[in-house]
Amino acid sequence: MRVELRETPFEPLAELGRYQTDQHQLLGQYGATAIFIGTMRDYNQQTMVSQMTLEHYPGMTERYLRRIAETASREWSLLDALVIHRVGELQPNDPIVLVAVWSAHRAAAFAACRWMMEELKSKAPFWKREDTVAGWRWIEHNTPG
Amino acid sequence: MRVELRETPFEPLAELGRYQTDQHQLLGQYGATAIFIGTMRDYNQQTMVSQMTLEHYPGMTERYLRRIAETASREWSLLDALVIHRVGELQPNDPIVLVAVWSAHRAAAFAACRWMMEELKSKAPFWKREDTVAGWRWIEHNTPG
Amino acid sequence: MSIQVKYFASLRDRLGRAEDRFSAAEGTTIAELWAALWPEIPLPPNTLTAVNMEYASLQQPISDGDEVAFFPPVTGG
Amino acid sequence: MSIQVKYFASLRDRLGRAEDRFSAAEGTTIAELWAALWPEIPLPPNTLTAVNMEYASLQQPISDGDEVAFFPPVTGG
Repeated sequence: MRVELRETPFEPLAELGRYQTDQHQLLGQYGATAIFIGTMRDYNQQTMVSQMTLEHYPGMTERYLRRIAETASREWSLLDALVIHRVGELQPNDPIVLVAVWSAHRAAAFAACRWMMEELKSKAPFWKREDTVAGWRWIEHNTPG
Repeated sequence: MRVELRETPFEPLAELGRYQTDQHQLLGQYGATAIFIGTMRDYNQQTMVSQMTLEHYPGMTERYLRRIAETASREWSLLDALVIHRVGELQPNDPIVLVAVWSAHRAAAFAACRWMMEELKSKAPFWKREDTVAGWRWIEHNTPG
Repeated sequence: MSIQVKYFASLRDRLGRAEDRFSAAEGTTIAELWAALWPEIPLPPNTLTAVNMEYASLQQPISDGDEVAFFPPVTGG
Repeated sequence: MSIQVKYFASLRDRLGRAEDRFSAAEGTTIAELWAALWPEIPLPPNTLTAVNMEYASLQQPISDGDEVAFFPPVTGG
Protein backbone atom coordinates (compact mmCIF):
# COMPACT_ATOMS: atom_id res chain seq x y z
CA MET A 1 0.00 0.00 0.00
CA ARG A 2 1.28 3.48 -0.81
CA VAL A 3 -0.24 6.89 -0.10
CA GLU A 4 1.47 9.99 -1.38
CA LEU A 5 1.17 13.73 -1.92
CA ARG A 6 2.87 15.24 -4.97
CA GLU A 7 3.91 18.85 -5.44
CA THR A 8 4.63 18.46 -9.15
CA PRO A 9 2.64 16.96 -12.06
CA PHE A 10 2.46 13.17 -12.18
CA GLU A 11 1.47 10.60 -14.80
CA PRO A 12 -1.13 8.22 -13.29
CA LEU A 13 -0.63 5.44 -15.84
CA ALA A 14 3.16 5.56 -15.53
CA GLU A 15 2.85 5.55 -11.72
CA LEU A 16 0.55 2.54 -11.89
CA GLY A 17 2.92 0.73 -14.22
CA ARG A 18 5.88 1.30 -11.92
CA TYR A 19 3.88 0.37 -8.84
CA GLN A 20 2.64 -2.86 -10.41
CA THR A 21 6.13 -4.03 -11.32
CA ASP A 22 6.89 -4.03 -7.59
CA GLN A 23 3.90 -6.27 -6.83
CA HIS A 24 5.60 -9.57 -7.68
CA GLN A 25 4.23 -11.23 -4.58
CA LEU A 26 0.67 -10.54 -5.82
CA LEU A 27 1.06 -12.04 -9.29
CA GLY A 28 -1.76 -14.45 -10.02
CA GLN A 29 -3.69 -13.42 -6.90
CA TYR A 30 -5.60 -10.38 -8.04
CA GLY A 31 -8.43 -10.76 -10.52
CA ALA A 32 -9.69 -7.19 -10.32
CA THR A 33 -8.08 -3.76 -10.44
CA ALA A 34 -10.31 -0.70 -10.10
CA ILE A 35 -8.78 2.66 -10.83
CA PHE A 36 -10.03 6.22 -10.60
CA ILE A 37 -8.21 9.24 -12.01
CA GLY A 38 -9.43 12.76 -11.28
CA THR A 39 -8.26 15.36 -13.77
CA MET A 40 -8.44 19.15 -13.74
CA ARG A 41 -11.01 20.47 -16.20
CA ASP A 42 -10.65 23.83 -17.94
CA TYR A 43 -14.29 24.68 -17.45
CA ASN A 44 -16.21 24.72 -14.16
CA GLN A 45 -19.39 26.45 -13.04
CA GLN A 46 -19.81 28.14 -16.45
CA THR A 47 -16.36 29.73 -16.42
CA MET A 48 -13.03 28.97 -18.09
CA VAL A 49 -10.44 28.02 -15.50
CA SER A 50 -6.82 28.78 -16.34
CA GLN A 51 -5.11 27.46 -13.22
CA MET A 52 -5.94 25.78 -9.94
CA THR A 53 -4.19 25.78 -6.58
CA LEU A 54 -4.65 22.83 -4.25
CA GLU A 55 -4.03 23.71 -0.63
CA HIS A 56 -3.78 21.05 2.07
CA TYR A 57 -3.15 20.68 5.81
CA PRO A 58 0.32 19.13 6.07
CA GLY A 59 0.17 16.19 8.44
CA MET A 60 -3.59 15.88 8.69
CA THR A 61 -4.04 15.31 4.95
CA GLU A 62 -1.52 12.46 4.84
CA ARG A 63 -3.03 10.97 8.00
CA TYR A 64 -6.56 10.88 6.54
CA LEU A 65 -5.45 9.57 3.16
CA ARG A 66 -3.58 6.76 4.88
CA ARG A 67 -6.52 5.98 7.13
CA ILE A 68 -8.89 5.87 4.15
CA ALA A 69 -6.62 3.40 2.34
CA GLU A 70 -6.15 1.27 5.46
CA THR A 71 -9.86 1.19 6.29
CA ALA A 72 -10.77 0.18 2.73
CA SER A 73 -8.06 -2.48 2.66
CA ARG A 74 -9.42 -4.02 5.83
CA GLU A 75 -13.11 -3.63 4.97
CA TRP A 76 -12.86 -5.18 1.48
CA SER A 77 -9.84 -7.47 2.05
CA LEU A 78 -7.90 -5.67 -0.66
CA LEU A 79 -4.62 -7.11 -1.84
CA ASP A 80 -3.13 -3.67 -2.41
CA ALA A 81 -3.98 0.03 -2.77
CA LEU A 82 -2.29 3.11 -4.20
CA VAL A 83 -3.30 6.74 -3.64
CA ILE A 84 -1.51 9.74 -5.13
CA HIS A 85 -2.88 13.27 -4.74
CA ARG A 86 -1.52 16.52 -6.15
CA VAL A 87 -1.03 19.70 -4.14
CA GLY A 88 0.18 23.11 -5.33
CA GLU A 89 -0.44 24.74 -8.70
CA LEU A 90 -2.21 22.74 -11.41
CA GLN A 91 -2.91 23.47 -15.07
CA PRO A 92 -5.98 22.23 -16.97
CA ASN A 93 -5.70 18.53 -17.82
CA ASP A 94 -3.26 17.89 -14.95
CA PRO A 95 -4.13 14.76 -12.94
CA ILE A 96 -5.39 15.63 -9.44
CA VAL A 97 -5.82 12.25 -7.85
CA LEU A 98 -5.18 8.57 -8.54
CA VAL A 99 -6.86 5.83 -6.51
CA ALA A 100 -6.15 2.21 -7.47
CA VAL A 101 -7.08 -0.98 -5.66
CA TRP A 102 -6.30 -4.62 -6.30
CA SER A 103 -8.48 -7.48 -5.09
CA ALA A 104 -9.43 -11.06 -5.91
CA HIS A 105 -12.88 -10.17 -7.24
CA ARG A 106 -14.48 -7.17 -8.92
CA ALA A 107 -17.25 -6.39 -6.43
CA ALA A 108 -14.72 -5.52 -3.71
CA ALA A 109 -12.50 -3.58 -6.12
CA PHE A 110 -15.33 -1.40 -7.43
CA ALA A 111 -16.84 -0.77 -4.00
CA ALA A 112 -13.53 0.03 -2.31
CA CYS A 113 -12.34 2.37 -5.07
CA ARG A 114 -15.57 4.32 -5.03
CA TRP A 115 -15.74 4.48 -1.24
CA MET A 116 -12.16 5.73 -1.05
CA MET A 117 -12.94 8.55 -3.49
CA GLU A 118 -16.05 9.60 -1.55
CA GLU A 119 -14.14 9.51 1.74
CA LEU A 120 -11.26 11.41 0.24
CA LYS A 121 -13.62 14.08 -1.10
CA SER A 122 -15.47 14.49 2.19
CA LYS A 123 -12.68 13.99 4.77
CA ALA A 124 -9.20 14.64 3.41
CA PRO A 125 -8.26 18.30 3.99
CA PHE A 126 -7.72 19.72 0.51
CA TRP A 127 -9.06 23.01 -0.82
CA LYS A 128 -9.30 24.06 -4.45
CA ARG A 129 -8.79 27.63 -5.58
CA GLU A 130 -9.48 28.36 -9.22
CA ASP A 131 -8.06 31.18 -11.34
CA THR A 132 -10.56 32.42 -13.92
CA VAL A 133 -10.79 35.44 -16.20
CA ALA A 134 -12.93 37.02 -13.45
CA GLY A 135 -10.20 36.52 -10.83
CA TRP A 136 -9.71 33.67 -8.40
CA ARG A 137 -12.31 31.89 -6.28
CA TRP A 138 -12.33 29.17 -3.67
CA ILE A 139 -14.46 26.16 -4.60
CA GLU A 140 -17.09 25.98 -1.86
CA HIS A 141 -18.13 22.34 -2.21
CA ASN A 142 -17.52 19.28 -4.35
CA THR A 143 -19.94 17.89 -6.89
CA PRO A 144 -21.99 15.05 -5.39
CA GLY A 145 -20.63 11.53 -5.79
CA MET B 1 -14.99 5.04 -28.46
CA ARG B 2 -13.18 1.81 -29.23
CA VAL B 3 -14.22 -1.80 -28.64
CA GLU B 4 -11.83 -4.58 -29.46
CA LEU B 5 -11.11 -8.29 -29.14
CA ARG B 6 -7.48 -9.40 -28.81
CA GLU B 7 -6.07 -12.81 -29.60
CA THR B 8 -2.70 -12.11 -28.00
CA PRO B 9 -1.67 -10.70 -24.58
CA PHE B 10 -2.14 -6.95 -24.14
CA GLU B 11 -0.90 -4.37 -21.64
CA PRO B 12 -3.91 -2.42 -20.29
CA LEU B 13 -1.89 0.56 -19.03
CA ALA B 14 0.05 0.88 -22.27
CA GLU B 15 -3.21 0.61 -24.25
CA LEU B 16 -4.75 3.31 -22.10
CA GLY B 17 -1.73 5.55 -22.55
CA ARG B 18 -1.81 5.18 -26.33
CA TYR B 19 -5.57 5.68 -26.45
CA GLN B 20 -5.41 8.85 -24.34
CA THR B 21 -2.78 10.46 -26.56
CA ASP B 22 -5.36 10.32 -29.35
CA GLN B 23 -7.96 12.13 -27.25
CA HIS B 24 -6.70 15.66 -27.91
CA GLN B 25 -10.20 16.93 -28.51
CA LEU B 26 -11.17 15.90 -24.95
CA LEU B 27 -8.31 17.65 -23.15
CA GLY B 28 -9.63 19.76 -20.30
CA GLN B 29 -13.15 18.31 -20.62
CA TYR B 30 -12.97 15.14 -18.59
CA GLY B 31 -12.65 15.33 -14.83
CA ALA B 32 -13.10 11.63 -14.15
CA THR B 33 -11.66 8.43 -15.58
CA ALA B 34 -12.86 5.12 -14.17
CA ILE B 35 -10.96 2.00 -15.19
CA PHE B 36 -11.45 -1.69 -14.54
CA ILE B 37 -8.90 -4.36 -15.37
CA GLY B 38 -9.76 -8.03 -15.04
CA THR B 39 -6.76 -10.33 -14.67
CA MET B 40 -6.43 -14.11 -14.79
CA ARG B 41 -5.77 -15.58 -11.36
CA ASP B 42 -3.77 -18.76 -10.84
CA TYR B 43 -6.17 -20.10 -8.25
CA ASN B 44 -9.93 -20.58 -8.62
CA GLN B 45 -12.46 -22.73 -6.80
CA GLN B 46 -9.73 -24.25 -4.58
CA THR B 47 -7.58 -25.42 -7.51
CA MET B 48 -4.40 -24.16 -9.17
CA VAL B 49 -5.11 -23.06 -12.71
CA SER B 50 -2.24 -23.30 -15.18
CA GLN B 51 -3.95 -21.97 -18.30
CA MET B 52 -7.28 -20.61 -19.46
CA THR B 53 -8.98 -20.59 -22.84
CA LEU B 54 -11.49 -17.87 -23.66
CA GLU B 55 -13.95 -18.89 -26.33
CA HIS B 56 -16.31 -16.40 -27.96
CA TYR B 57 -19.00 -16.18 -30.61
CA PRO B 58 -17.40 -14.23 -33.48
CA GLY B 59 -19.77 -11.49 -34.56
CA MET B 60 -22.18 -11.66 -31.66
CA THR B 61 -19.48 -10.93 -29.06
CA GLU B 62 -18.29 -7.78 -30.85
CA ARG B 63 -21.89 -6.68 -31.38
CA TYR B 64 -22.75 -6.95 -27.68
CA LEU B 65 -19.54 -5.29 -26.52
CA ARG B 66 -20.19 -2.37 -28.83
CA ARG B 67 -23.81 -2.11 -27.73
CA ILE B 68 -22.77 -2.10 -24.07
CA ALA B 69 -20.29 0.74 -24.71
CA GLU B 70 -22.81 2.71 -26.76
CA THR B 71 -25.61 2.28 -24.25
CA ALA B 72 -23.38 3.39 -21.36
CA SER B 73 -22.08 6.36 -23.35
CA ARG B 74 -25.62 7.52 -24.00
CA GLU B 75 -27.00 6.75 -20.55
CA TRP B 76 -24.23 8.53 -18.62
CA SER B 77 -23.22 11.13 -21.26
CA LEU B 78 -19.70 9.74 -21.34
CA LEU B 79 -17.02 11.65 -23.22
CA ASP B 80 -15.29 8.45 -24.29
CA ALA B 81 -15.04 4.70 -23.61
CA LEU B 82 -12.54 1.95 -24.34
CA VAL B 83 -13.14 -1.80 -24.09
CA ILE B 84 -10.53 -4.47 -24.84
CA HIS B 85 -11.22 -8.17 -24.20
CA ARG B 86 -8.90 -11.13 -24.67
CA VAL B 87 -9.86 -14.33 -26.43
CA GLY B 88 -7.80 -17.48 -26.93
CA GLU B 89 -5.24 -18.98 -24.56
CA LEU B 90 -4.30 -17.06 -21.42
CA GLN B 91 -1.64 -17.64 -18.76
CA PRO B 92 -2.04 -16.66 -15.08
CA ASN B 93 -1.65 -12.90 -14.59
CA ASP B 94 -2.63 -12.15 -18.19
CA PRO B 95 -5.12 -9.28 -18.48
CA ILE B 96 -8.57 -10.51 -19.56
CA VAL B 97 -10.52 -7.30 -19.92
CA LEU B 98 -10.04 -3.55 -19.80
CA VAL B 99 -12.98 -1.16 -19.47
CA ALA B 100 -12.21 2.56 -19.26
CA VAL B 101 -14.62 5.50 -19.36
CA TRP B 102 -14.08 9.25 -19.38
CA SER B 103 -16.66 11.74 -18.16
CA ALA B 104 -16.98 15.22 -16.69
CA HIS B 105 -17.78 14.01 -13.18
CA ARG B 106 -16.98 10.96 -11.10
CA ALA B 107 -20.50 9.68 -10.35
CA ALA B 108 -21.13 8.96 -14.05
CA ALA B 109 -17.67 7.45 -14.55
CA PHE B 110 -17.98 5.03 -11.62
CA ALA B 111 -21.55 4.01 -12.46
CA ALA B 112 -20.91 3.51 -16.18
CA CYS B 113 -17.71 1.51 -15.67
CA ARG B 114 -19.37 -0.82 -13.20
CA TRP B 115 -22.52 -1.22 -15.28
CA MET B 116 -20.46 -2.03 -18.37
CA MET B 117 -18.59 -4.79 -16.50
CA GLU B 118 -21.83 -6.32 -15.18
CA GLU B 119 -23.40 -6.19 -18.65
CA LEU B 120 -20.29 -7.64 -20.22
CA LYS B 121 -20.25 -10.49 -17.70
CA SER B 122 -23.93 -11.32 -18.16
CA LYS B 123 -24.46 -10.64 -21.89
CA ALA B 124 -21.28 -10.78 -23.95
CA PRO B 125 -20.78 -14.34 -25.28
CA PHE B 126 -17.48 -15.47 -23.77
CA TRP B 127 -16.78 -18.81 -22.12
CA LYS B 128 -13.86 -19.65 -19.86
CA ARG B 129 -12.21 -23.06 -19.84
CA GLU B 130 -9.59 -23.66 -17.18
CA ASP B 131 -6.71 -26.14 -17.27
CA THR B 132 -5.93 -27.52 -13.83
CA VAL B 133 -3.85 -30.41 -12.47
CA ALA B 134 -7.10 -32.40 -12.47
CA GLY B 135 -7.70 -31.73 -16.18
CA TRP B 136 -9.74 -29.00 -17.81
CA ARG B 137 -13.16 -27.68 -16.86
CA TRP B 138 -15.62 -25.14 -18.19
CA ILE B 139 -16.45 -22.37 -15.74
CA GLU B 140 -20.20 -22.67 -15.21
CA HIS B 141 -20.95 -19.18 -13.92
CA ASN B 142 -19.24 -15.95 -12.96
CA THR B 143 -18.73 -14.71 -9.42
CA PRO B 144 -21.47 -12.25 -8.47
CA GLY B 145 -20.76 -8.56 -9.12
CA MET C 1 -36.33 -23.53 -45.02
CA SER C 2 -32.61 -23.74 -44.21
CA ILE C 3 -31.30 -22.94 -40.73
CA GLN C 4 -27.68 -22.61 -39.62
CA VAL C 5 -27.25 -23.93 -36.05
CA LYS C 6 -24.26 -23.26 -33.77
CA TYR C 7 -23.21 -24.70 -30.42
CA PHE C 8 -20.60 -23.24 -28.10
CA ALA C 9 -18.38 -24.16 -25.16
CA SER C 10 -19.48 -26.99 -22.86
CA LEU C 11 -22.64 -27.59 -24.91
CA ARG C 12 -20.59 -28.08 -28.08
CA ASP C 13 -18.30 -30.49 -26.21
CA ARG C 14 -21.27 -32.44 -24.91
CA LEU C 15 -22.95 -32.67 -28.32
CA GLY C 16 -19.65 -33.40 -30.05
CA ARG C 17 -20.26 -30.86 -32.79
CA ALA C 18 -20.05 -27.11 -33.36
CA GLU C 19 -22.55 -26.64 -36.18
CA ASP C 20 -25.58 -28.10 -37.89
CA ARG C 21 -27.48 -27.26 -41.02
CA PHE C 22 -31.15 -28.05 -40.72
CA SER C 23 -34.30 -27.83 -42.82
CA ALA C 24 -37.31 -26.77 -40.77
CA ALA C 25 -40.87 -25.72 -41.56
CA GLU C 26 -41.50 -21.95 -41.58
CA GLY C 27 -42.63 -20.78 -38.13
CA THR C 28 -40.77 -23.49 -36.21
CA THR C 29 -39.80 -22.19 -32.77
CA ILE C 30 -36.31 -22.48 -31.28
CA ALA C 31 -37.59 -25.06 -28.80
CA GLU C 32 -39.05 -27.13 -31.63
CA LEU C 33 -35.82 -26.80 -33.60
CA TRP C 34 -33.83 -28.24 -30.66
CA ALA C 35 -36.32 -31.07 -30.18
CA ALA C 36 -36.09 -31.96 -33.86
CA LEU C 37 -32.28 -31.85 -33.85
CA TRP C 38 -31.73 -33.63 -30.53
CA PRO C 39 -34.82 -35.76 -29.80
CA GLU C 40 -32.98 -37.72 -27.10
CA ILE C 41 -31.27 -34.80 -25.32
CA PRO C 42 -33.44 -32.38 -23.37
CA LEU C 43 -32.18 -28.79 -23.71
CA PRO C 44 -30.03 -28.16 -20.60
CA PRO C 45 -31.97 -25.80 -18.28
CA ASN C 46 -29.59 -22.79 -18.32
CA THR C 47 -29.01 -22.82 -22.06
CA LEU C 48 -29.07 -19.42 -23.76
CA THR C 49 -30.32 -19.02 -27.29
CA ALA C 50 -29.70 -16.43 -29.98
CA VAL C 51 -31.13 -15.83 -33.44
CA ASN C 52 -28.93 -13.92 -35.85
CA MET C 53 -26.67 -12.95 -32.93
CA GLU C 54 -29.47 -11.46 -30.80
CA TYR C 55 -30.67 -13.18 -27.64
CA ALA C 56 -34.02 -14.86 -28.25
CA SER C 57 -36.57 -16.82 -26.24
CA LEU C 58 -37.27 -20.50 -26.86
CA GLN C 59 -40.69 -19.54 -28.18
CA GLN C 60 -39.31 -17.30 -30.93
CA PRO C 61 -40.23 -18.58 -34.42
CA ILE C 62 -37.37 -18.78 -36.89
CA SER C 63 -37.19 -17.86 -40.56
CA ASP C 64 -35.36 -19.08 -43.62
CA GLY C 65 -31.64 -18.30 -43.48
CA ASP C 66 -31.58 -17.64 -39.73
CA GLU C 67 -28.52 -18.47 -37.67
CA VAL C 68 -29.58 -20.05 -34.38
CA ALA C 69 -27.10 -20.49 -31.53
CA PHE C 70 -27.29 -22.55 -28.33
CA PHE C 71 -24.80 -21.95 -25.54
CA PRO C 72 -24.29 -22.16 -21.76
CA PRO C 73 -24.27 -19.10 -19.46
CA VAL C 74 -21.54 -16.68 -20.47
CA THR C 75 -18.44 -16.30 -18.30
CA GLY C 76 -16.31 -13.51 -19.76
CA GLY C 77 -14.73 -10.50 -18.11
CA MET D 1 -2.44 26.72 28.68
CA SER D 2 -0.97 27.35 25.24
CA ILE D 3 -2.93 26.49 22.07
CA GLN D 4 -1.69 26.55 18.50
CA VAL D 5 -4.48 27.67 16.13
CA LYS D 6 -4.50 27.23 12.33
CA TYR D 7 -6.78 28.57 9.60
CA PHE D 8 -6.98 27.31 6.05
CA ALA D 9 -8.17 28.29 2.58
CA SER D 10 -11.03 30.82 2.30
CA LEU D 11 -11.27 31.14 6.08
CA ARG D 12 -7.60 32.10 6.32
CA ASP D 13 -8.07 34.64 3.54
CA ARG D 14 -11.08 36.13 5.28
CA LEU D 15 -9.33 36.38 8.66
CA GLY D 16 -6.13 37.60 7.06
CA ARG D 17 -3.94 35.18 9.01
CA ALA D 18 -2.89 31.53 8.94
CA GLU D 19 -2.01 30.94 12.58
CA ASP D 20 -2.55 32.12 16.11
CA ARG D 21 -1.03 31.27 19.43
CA PHE D 22 -3.51 31.57 22.29
CA SER D 23 -3.60 31.09 26.03
CA ALA D 24 -6.86 29.53 27.20
CA ALA D 25 -8.14 28.11 30.46
CA GLU D 26 -8.02 24.31 30.76
CA GLY D 27 -11.32 22.80 29.57
CA THR D 28 -12.12 25.57 27.10
CA THR D 29 -14.17 24.18 24.21
CA ILE D 30 -13.39 24.81 20.54
CA ALA D 31 -16.46 27.04 20.27
CA GLU D 32 -15.26 29.10 23.25
CA LEU D 33 -11.76 29.31 21.78
CA TRP D 34 -13.17 30.78 18.55
CA ALA D 35 -15.34 33.26 20.45
CA ALA D 36 -12.35 34.39 22.47
CA LEU D 37 -10.16 34.76 19.38
CA TRP D 38 -12.74 36.39 17.10
CA PRO D 39 -15.35 38.05 19.31
CA GLU D 40 -16.73 40.05 16.38
CA ILE D 41 -16.81 37.25 13.77
CA PRO D 42 -19.36 34.45 14.21
CA LEU D 43 -17.90 31.08 13.15
CA PRO D 44 -19.09 30.53 9.56
CA PRO D 45 -21.80 27.82 9.61
CA ASN D 46 -20.01 25.13 7.54
CA THR D 47 -16.66 25.48 9.26
CA LEU D 48 -14.89 22.21 10.10
CA THR D 49 -12.72 21.89 13.17
CA ALA D 50 -9.87 19.57 14.08
CA VAL D 51 -7.84 19.01 17.23
CA ASN D 52 -4.37 17.56 16.73
CA MET D 53 -5.32 16.68 13.14
CA GLU D 54 -8.46 14.74 14.06
CA TYR D 55 -11.94 16.09 13.30
CA ALA D 56 -13.58 17.36 16.46
CA SER D 57 -16.91 18.87 17.45
CA LEU D 58 -17.27 22.47 18.61
CA GLN D 59 -18.07 21.17 22.09
CA GLN D 60 -14.78 19.31 22.45
CA PRO D 61 -12.64 20.68 25.31
CA ILE D 62 -9.02 21.37 24.45
CA SER D 63 -5.84 20.72 26.41
CA ASP D 64 -2.47 22.35 26.80
CA GLY D 65 -0.33 22.02 23.68
CA ASP D 66 -3.23 21.14 21.38
CA GLU D 67 -3.23 22.22 17.77
CA VAL D 68 -6.69 23.43 16.79
CA ALA D 69 -7.62 24.00 13.14
CA PHE D 70 -10.57 25.81 11.54
CA PHE D 71 -11.31 25.35 7.86
CA PRO D 72 -14.09 25.40 5.23
CA PRO D 73 -15.58 22.20 3.69
CA VAL D 74 -12.87 20.22 1.93
CA THR D 75 -12.79 20.08 -1.88
CA GLY D 76 -10.05 17.67 -2.91
CA GLY D 77 -10.10 14.77 -5.34
